[in-house]
Amino acid sequence: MVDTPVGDLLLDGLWLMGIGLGVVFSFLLILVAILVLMSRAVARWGPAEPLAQSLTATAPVPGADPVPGAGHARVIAAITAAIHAYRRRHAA
Amino acid sequence: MVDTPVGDLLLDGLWLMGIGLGVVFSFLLILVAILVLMSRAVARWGPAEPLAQSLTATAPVPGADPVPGAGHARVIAAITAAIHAYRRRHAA
Amino acid sequence: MVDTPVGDLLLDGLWLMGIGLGVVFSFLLILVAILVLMSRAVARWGPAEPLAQSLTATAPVPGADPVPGAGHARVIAAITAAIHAYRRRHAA
Amino acid sequence: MESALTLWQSTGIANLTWRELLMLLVGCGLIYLAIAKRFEPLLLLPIGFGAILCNIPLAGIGGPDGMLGMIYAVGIETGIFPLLIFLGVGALTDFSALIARPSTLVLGAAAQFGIFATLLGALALNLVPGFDFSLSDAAAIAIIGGADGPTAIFLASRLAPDLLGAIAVAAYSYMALVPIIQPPIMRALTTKAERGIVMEQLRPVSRLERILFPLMLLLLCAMLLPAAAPLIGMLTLGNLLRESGVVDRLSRSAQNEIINVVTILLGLAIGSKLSGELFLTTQTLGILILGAFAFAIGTGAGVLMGKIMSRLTGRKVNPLIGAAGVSAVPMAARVVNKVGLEENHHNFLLMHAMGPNVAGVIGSAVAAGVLIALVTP
Amino acid sequence: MESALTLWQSTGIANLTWRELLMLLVGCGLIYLAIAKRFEPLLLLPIGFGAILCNIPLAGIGGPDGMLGMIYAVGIETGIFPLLIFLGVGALTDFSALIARPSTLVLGAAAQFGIFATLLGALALNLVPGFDFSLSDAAAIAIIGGADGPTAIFLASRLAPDLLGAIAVAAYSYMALVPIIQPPIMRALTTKAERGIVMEQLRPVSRLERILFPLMLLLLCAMLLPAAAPLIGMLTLGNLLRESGVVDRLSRSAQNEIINVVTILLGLAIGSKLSGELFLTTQTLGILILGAFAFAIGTGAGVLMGKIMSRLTGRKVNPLIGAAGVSAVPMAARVVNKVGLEENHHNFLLMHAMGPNVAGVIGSAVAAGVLIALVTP
Amino acid sequence: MESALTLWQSTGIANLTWRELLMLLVGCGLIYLAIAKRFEPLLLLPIGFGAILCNIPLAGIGGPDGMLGMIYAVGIETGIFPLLIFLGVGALTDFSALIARPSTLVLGAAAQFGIFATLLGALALNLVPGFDFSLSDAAAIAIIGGADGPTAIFLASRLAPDLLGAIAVAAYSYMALVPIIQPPIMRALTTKAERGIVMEQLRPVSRLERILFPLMLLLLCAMLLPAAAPLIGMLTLGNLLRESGVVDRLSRSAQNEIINVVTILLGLAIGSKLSGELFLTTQTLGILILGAFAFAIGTGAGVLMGKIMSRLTGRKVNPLIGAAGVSAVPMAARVVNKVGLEENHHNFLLMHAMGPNVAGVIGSAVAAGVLIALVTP
Ligand code: NA
Ligand code: NA
Ligand code: NA
Repeated sequence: MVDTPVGDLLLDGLWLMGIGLGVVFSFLLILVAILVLMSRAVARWGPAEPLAQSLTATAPVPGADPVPGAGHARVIAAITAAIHAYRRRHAA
Repeated sequence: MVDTPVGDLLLDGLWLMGIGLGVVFSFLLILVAILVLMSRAVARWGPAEPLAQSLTATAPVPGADPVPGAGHARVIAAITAAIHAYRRRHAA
Repeated sequence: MVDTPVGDLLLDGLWLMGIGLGVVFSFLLILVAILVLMSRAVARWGPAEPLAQSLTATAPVPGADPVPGAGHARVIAAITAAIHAYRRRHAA
Repeated sequence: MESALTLWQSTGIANLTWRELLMLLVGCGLIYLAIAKRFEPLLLLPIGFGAILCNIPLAGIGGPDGMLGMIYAVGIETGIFPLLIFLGVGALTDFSALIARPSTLVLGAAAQFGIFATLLGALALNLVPGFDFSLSDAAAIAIIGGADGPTAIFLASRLAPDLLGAIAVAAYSYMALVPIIQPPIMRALTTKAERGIVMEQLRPVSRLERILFPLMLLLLCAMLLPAAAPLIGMLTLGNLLRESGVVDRLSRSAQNEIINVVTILLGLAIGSKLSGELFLTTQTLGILILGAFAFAIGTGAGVLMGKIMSRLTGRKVNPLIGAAGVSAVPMAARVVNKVGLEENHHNFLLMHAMGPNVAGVIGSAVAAGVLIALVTP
Repeated sequence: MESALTLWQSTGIANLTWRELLMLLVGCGLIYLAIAKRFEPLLLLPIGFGAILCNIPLAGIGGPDGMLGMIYAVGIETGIFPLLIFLGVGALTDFSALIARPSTLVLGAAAQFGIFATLLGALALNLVPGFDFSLSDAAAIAIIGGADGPTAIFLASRLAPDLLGAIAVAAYSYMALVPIIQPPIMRALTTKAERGIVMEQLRPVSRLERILFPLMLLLLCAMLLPAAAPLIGMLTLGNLLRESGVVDRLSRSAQNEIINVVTILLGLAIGSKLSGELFLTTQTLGILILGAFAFAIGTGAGVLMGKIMSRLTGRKVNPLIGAAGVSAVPMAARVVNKVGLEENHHNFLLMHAMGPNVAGVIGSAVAAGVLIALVTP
Repeated sequence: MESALTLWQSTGIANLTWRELLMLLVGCGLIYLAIAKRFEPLLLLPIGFGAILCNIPLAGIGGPDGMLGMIYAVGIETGIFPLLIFLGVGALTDFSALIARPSTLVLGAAAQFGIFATLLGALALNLVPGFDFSLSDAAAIAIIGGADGPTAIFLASRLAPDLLGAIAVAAYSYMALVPIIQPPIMRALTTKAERGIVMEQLRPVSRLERILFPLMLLLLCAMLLPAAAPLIGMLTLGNLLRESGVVDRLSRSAQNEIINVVTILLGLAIGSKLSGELFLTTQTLGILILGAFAFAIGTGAGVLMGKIMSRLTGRKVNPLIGAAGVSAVPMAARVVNKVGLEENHHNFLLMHAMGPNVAGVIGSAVAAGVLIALVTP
């Protein structure tokens, strides 16, 4: 490969560029189409989902794998309650 | 082994079943005996242990490897205090 | 090596001791010199640093790698606030 | 033109075989079961994903130079991954219920009848044309009846690596199906009165007993059945880390980092044995049928032994807890609790079922040891 | 006397070559950039440290029997480390912005023009005496334009292992320099009015869509471009662990333990390719120049495609978000946000730029797949 | 009948040798010391458990195909495990006390006299019939006097792998015994007035100094003693991760995940060198005696150097802190504090002893480097 004249290498490179960009664009354009179709299908046939949950990307599914997450969630809940108590008292 | 007639294989299997179940039962029955003896020995010669501690399976030994657990325990304690404050205020 | 008479081995050992202790002492004495020079250089040309920060060995640099620490810091802050609320209310 | 052909020939569609297509669907199916049906998602999701990855045409991800193939060689062929999972299981398991009532070990022994009955069943299946299980194949399939994932993977990787994919999928699927498979059998084999039996509260177990237990178990295993020592050794090490109370750092590491990381890699690597040639065979169908059979027999044997214990102790034992002897921790114990509550809303059997449940883990590890000792692949 | 000579000859000073001395300085320089300038410290600090370690005379830490050499063989030659990092990236990435507006994938495609232009540039550099890049060298260098660390390391380890050190250093350095490289290009190619365009808020994305997305992406990759399957496979596995919601343990493990441990080892191992003979060459100079070129071209192509999309949609798209198409997550998206705020203090483009930003990750993985498929080392 | 014999012959009892039985008891003894006496439980518990596992008859867990044998080959033969532990130690260690008072490095140097005196002692033991230590054996045994576990394991795995088990057990046992071994020596060598000396408070150390320290140490090591570069390199990398403040993720990973997981595996793998043939020898007895000797000599040398420093500085240095120079972090520093408090209830020496204590870690790593450079196995 090292002995190939630079001109030939550049031709190879142009080929690679054409094919490469072609594949990248084709791939991502097909993905666009798939995503559009998927979203429509989900909107039509998917389960109704409470909006509040769907907004937060990392919303944990209730009941699933509760071991470590649950504790943390409870800590947050406890803190939230404590903070509310604090705020309300100060507001009062 | 693949060429063994099925009948011979089934005989081997029966042998294996007999020996296997025998070993499993023997093993676990001896373990029963050992556990009964162990519990008696511990009850007689073992150190007196505060019951409260022995009830909770994961009771940490005080002073041992405190590094990460301690911080967490303190967080929980803090939250507990905060929650109590919150509850008491609401009850009042 | 095993066939070497013990006397020769002991001589080798004495050599090793001499060289070894020499290297250890030289190494650490040069390190002493380097550290003294480094501290002087830092004191003269280094950036002024708030003392409070330099006292705590593990003081995190603000803004750096916030992902996991930040959440925890916020939890601590929340708890601190809650506790303050609790204490102030009890003091009152 | 030629170049376009080359490009087309490097796509997946141009090279997709029907076996690969089917296995991609199997992978998606496993992921569906894991997510939508919560079938043992911690294992079935990585396994399903692994199945997809290693059936992508041309990519060779499951091959000897592919990522999953390499992970398989390092982690499963050596037996290290299932043993590390067992370390974590030991660190996560509280054996107090078993120590407080050692007699429940007998229930854990009885439920292993499922293993040996299935071994016979697998051999008998050779009478049906299209099946050709050797003794080591049959032993590897039979261990599905142990209802214990790492034990099944460990044994299958030793005795029948080609069947490992199907065996792991069957084992975890049926463990997820325990709430469906077990209750009818439990109800059929017990009377209403038996199901209503209320058991005495368990005595508290001292810390010293909990520390001595893993050591006793390990030494017994060393003396009687060295072939089970890797499995029992890792289980008891994990439990000793937990109960000793002096190495919390290590115990937490075994319960979290080690088990989580190994679970991901183990699941993926199992996928490398889910290629079309290995999975889409009549053998797999046989394995799935035998697996269901194994769970049912094991449950039945456990319950029947429960009935015997109930008689012998003057109705102090609720025979339902025998069903938990198959292992499938803690699912089987929860199922016992649920079936018990159907009869008597105040009869909580969960803690009582934990004894046979963890006994089942020991029992199937012992059974695996016997099979390793007596069956040569 | 003789012994004193032996001792002197076993010191580093007596054996230090000027190449090693220079590389020790390069290592210190990388650490300085990491700590004082916050240049991608998570990678550049271990890389810089690795550079120091493997240029210590006599110690041979980067050699085949040295620690770093062994880590390289196990983790990078096999491709496992960059793939595990990609697993973590997948588990850390929220693709919602992309799912809500799939058209931004086109921006992620356009920015990959930087890769292929750099490939041509690297080949053209052969006209300059002293440069001698083969096609596979050029492809490995070009991937710097993908602005994605693990992808660059994965491709370079396959196509041009000798250049890996320089490529990794260039890739991470320029990713850190994104806030300096990109803004002038973005301003030069857009009008004030274009930069001020306010975009519509993104629609919420349902959980089911977020679960289906990684599966769709993986299956498309399997059908069209199997060569990209290892990278896309690990990315989508990580994302599925995250979004499935049933394996939080595994998701957290991928986001923390796995990515952290692998990052340390990966950085150190890259250092083993930073020996003087491999790094202190004119080739490295060429790689650094081409890298800057790649980033600039990629940014420009992204912005120009953004302008086209802006026209076609009737000014509903702010062309600045095209610059985020190079990847460099989340730095590039933050830069877009900052440049946007300069025009209009209430125009927050961050969420809008996240779409092309994560599209860029997919785009460069696809480009890497093409290069693996068509270029043989 | 024949089958029953086969079965009996596959039990452990039928194959147990007296060596294995003794080693099982040694393993139980180590676990007892770890749990009941808190003797370095993080290491001695896994080591003891490993001793049990690899002395189970027939199981071959410590052999080349057994789990512990494989872990040994991957982690200890390569030196990777002790180096990763050193990474964690670096990330856990605060060198501020040393930076504030660099002169305490001399105390860390003096305490290494224990290493070289023990080397002579081991060679002299060859005069006693039954002992036959080569120079490399003697060097590996001597490093016990360094009072630093990972350094001892690293050196022993290079110079005398067969003695590794006994050396590791001796090193960790004596580190646990520091509170018993050191105080009498400290009291014997100092006067009441010396023990009561109150030291000036340490100056605060700036962040920049703490960042520069590991780099200076590494570069000095690179220039003077490349043979110590693996150990010093990992120690300083860990410390730089900690002090740089820009890679907290990685620092936490080194302090927790990496060190915990490696500790479990390292402990178990050491067990694979605790087979009867390797451990139940007169050599082991010699190693245990020499180890105690090494600790005592090291303590004494540190205290005597402390007395010299005390004189030279006009009684500004309490000679007790010299005892902390052996390493055994932080146990030795705590012992110094305790002995100091016995004289003066308000004299807290802990922070002052941390300087020589961490200096001892560096000192023994340097000594290990010298031994690696000059002794060929
Ligand atoms: Na079982
Ligand atoms: Na990209
Ligand atoms: Na030391």
